[in-house]
Amino acid sequence: MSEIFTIKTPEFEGPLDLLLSLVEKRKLFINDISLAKVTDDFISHVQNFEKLPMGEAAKFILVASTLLLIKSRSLLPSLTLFEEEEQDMHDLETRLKIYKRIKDASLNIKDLFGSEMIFSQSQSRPIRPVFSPHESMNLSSLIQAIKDIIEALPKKEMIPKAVIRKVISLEEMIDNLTKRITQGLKMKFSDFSKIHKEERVNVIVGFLAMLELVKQGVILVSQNKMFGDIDMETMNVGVPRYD
Amino acid sequence: MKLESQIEAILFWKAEPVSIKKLASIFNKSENEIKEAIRSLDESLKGRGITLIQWEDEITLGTTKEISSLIESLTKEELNKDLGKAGLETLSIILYQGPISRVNIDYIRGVNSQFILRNLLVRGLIERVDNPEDQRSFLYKPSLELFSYLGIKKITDLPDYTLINEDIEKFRKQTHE
Amino acid sequence: MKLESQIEAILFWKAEPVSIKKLASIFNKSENEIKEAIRSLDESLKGRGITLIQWEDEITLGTTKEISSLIESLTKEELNKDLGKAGLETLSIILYQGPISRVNIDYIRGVNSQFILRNLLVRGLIERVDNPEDQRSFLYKPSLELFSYLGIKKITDLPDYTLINEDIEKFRKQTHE
Repeated sequence: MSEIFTIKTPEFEGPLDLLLSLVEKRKLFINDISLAKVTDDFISHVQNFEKLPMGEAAKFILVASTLLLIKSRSLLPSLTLFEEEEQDMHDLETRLKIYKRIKDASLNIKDLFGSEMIFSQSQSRPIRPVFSPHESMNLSSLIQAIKDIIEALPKKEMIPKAVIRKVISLEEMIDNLTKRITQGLKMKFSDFSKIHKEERVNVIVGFLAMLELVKQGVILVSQNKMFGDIDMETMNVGVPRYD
Repeated sequence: MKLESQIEAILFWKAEPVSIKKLASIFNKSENEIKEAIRSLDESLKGRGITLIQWEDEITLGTTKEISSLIESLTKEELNKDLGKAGLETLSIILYQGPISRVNIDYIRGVNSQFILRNLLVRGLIERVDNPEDQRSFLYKPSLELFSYLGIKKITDLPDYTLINEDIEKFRKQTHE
Repeated sequence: MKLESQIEAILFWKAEPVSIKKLASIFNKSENEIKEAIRSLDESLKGRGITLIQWEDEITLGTTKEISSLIESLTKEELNKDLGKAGLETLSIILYQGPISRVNIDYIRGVNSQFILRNLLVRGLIERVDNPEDQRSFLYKPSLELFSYLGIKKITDLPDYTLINEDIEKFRKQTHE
């Protein structure tokens, strides 16, 4: 009866649990560098989760998008981020550190639990009852009480039929981007991300894909001013596009 | 740990009279060794709030005489105290669902009912019977006095008896799927 | 009769957690006088078969843990020692950081803790109290029953209790700089 209400994601209790296990697998300390390193591992794990309840999936995707921010920053240190994004990045690191501390501590709790118990007086010890109902205990208050209990019973969580859309993979994004670029178009990053305006995570995945392409030397990127749009063009095709 | 302290622990935990023979078998000692240890326990408990009560071959722990009048007045006070929402909730579940085990009461309430059950027992509002399905636990049911106090003759006279039990049954089923 | 012995008697008689406030009102003493007496009671119980368990404002009596394996072999009550991963994590958070709100538990775990909290409440390992800062929500704290399961007398008996809390505080501060 004890685990009835728990909805388990495959193997992991949640995104932080997964993330921590990835960092620990590589024997890394928790910081922005290690988080950038495990970003791809994390995303590929999330992509392999077939069915997740809506609420749980959203939590994984949120963490994935923050990881992508961290990775983007590590690839492009001059990258300017919104204050909220900076906060998310710090926050994730802090949460993971706290989570790790608690998880380490929980190993001790596990060892202690039930090993050398302190016992209270037995529940089956004899009782000499004296009938003494309190005036507040009458038929109508008792009926009200049971109705309130029924009202407050937890409802079973409906597992949504719609399986959460997979996060668009980095590869898909790179393909997509390459295709558009080689068509000779010079386009703005904001135009590009409008095509995939579903979730913030897609924008970031797109951004990352772009950074990968830059690294591979396929495209050139220029940003004229801070917070300005990023122009992308292929190195071999030089057909300018005028707005 | 001294034998007298071990005996003290067992008596405290049992909270009912235990025979010297039984103690001898628990500790794998002779009855004389147990008696010896009881004598020194009795000595150690002088001036304390807990005392040894011995009657023929049986012993138990109890509170000292000096404090008995205080405890008596506290008992009276306790019996007249309102048990509040926890008391009403637990009693109503036992009324509609009894005989019912503590595990099932806890499950419906969503919190542990250990202490409130004892309080209801002390007030004679409910009774504890053996659980035919599980030797280790009890079932709880309303006392006859409670029935007559509430003015009901049989359990099905309770308002919405069927409806309420159906609702609870539905909850059980849904969570056990 | 000394106050500490009178408190011992009341704790024995009540056989459930009693608050320092309640004791102060029973004996018509200040809370500080009660706390002082509890400290000497704790001292007097050293080497005895019974021991004092305390969390913040609440105290109760229990057997010493030296005798736990013997009682375990004698008890008929079912002892559920399985916690599971989610239960273990949530209990650890509540032990080291409690009283703590569900929102904050979820924040640390990164998942929804609603059902595991209900489960721990039902088992009596944690308790729910009103959140003084937010009427609509609750705070979760360890129960003395949990202390019994862990064999600890007070929260600081937990391994690295102070160190872990200092670390967590440090991590929190770093983010808000």
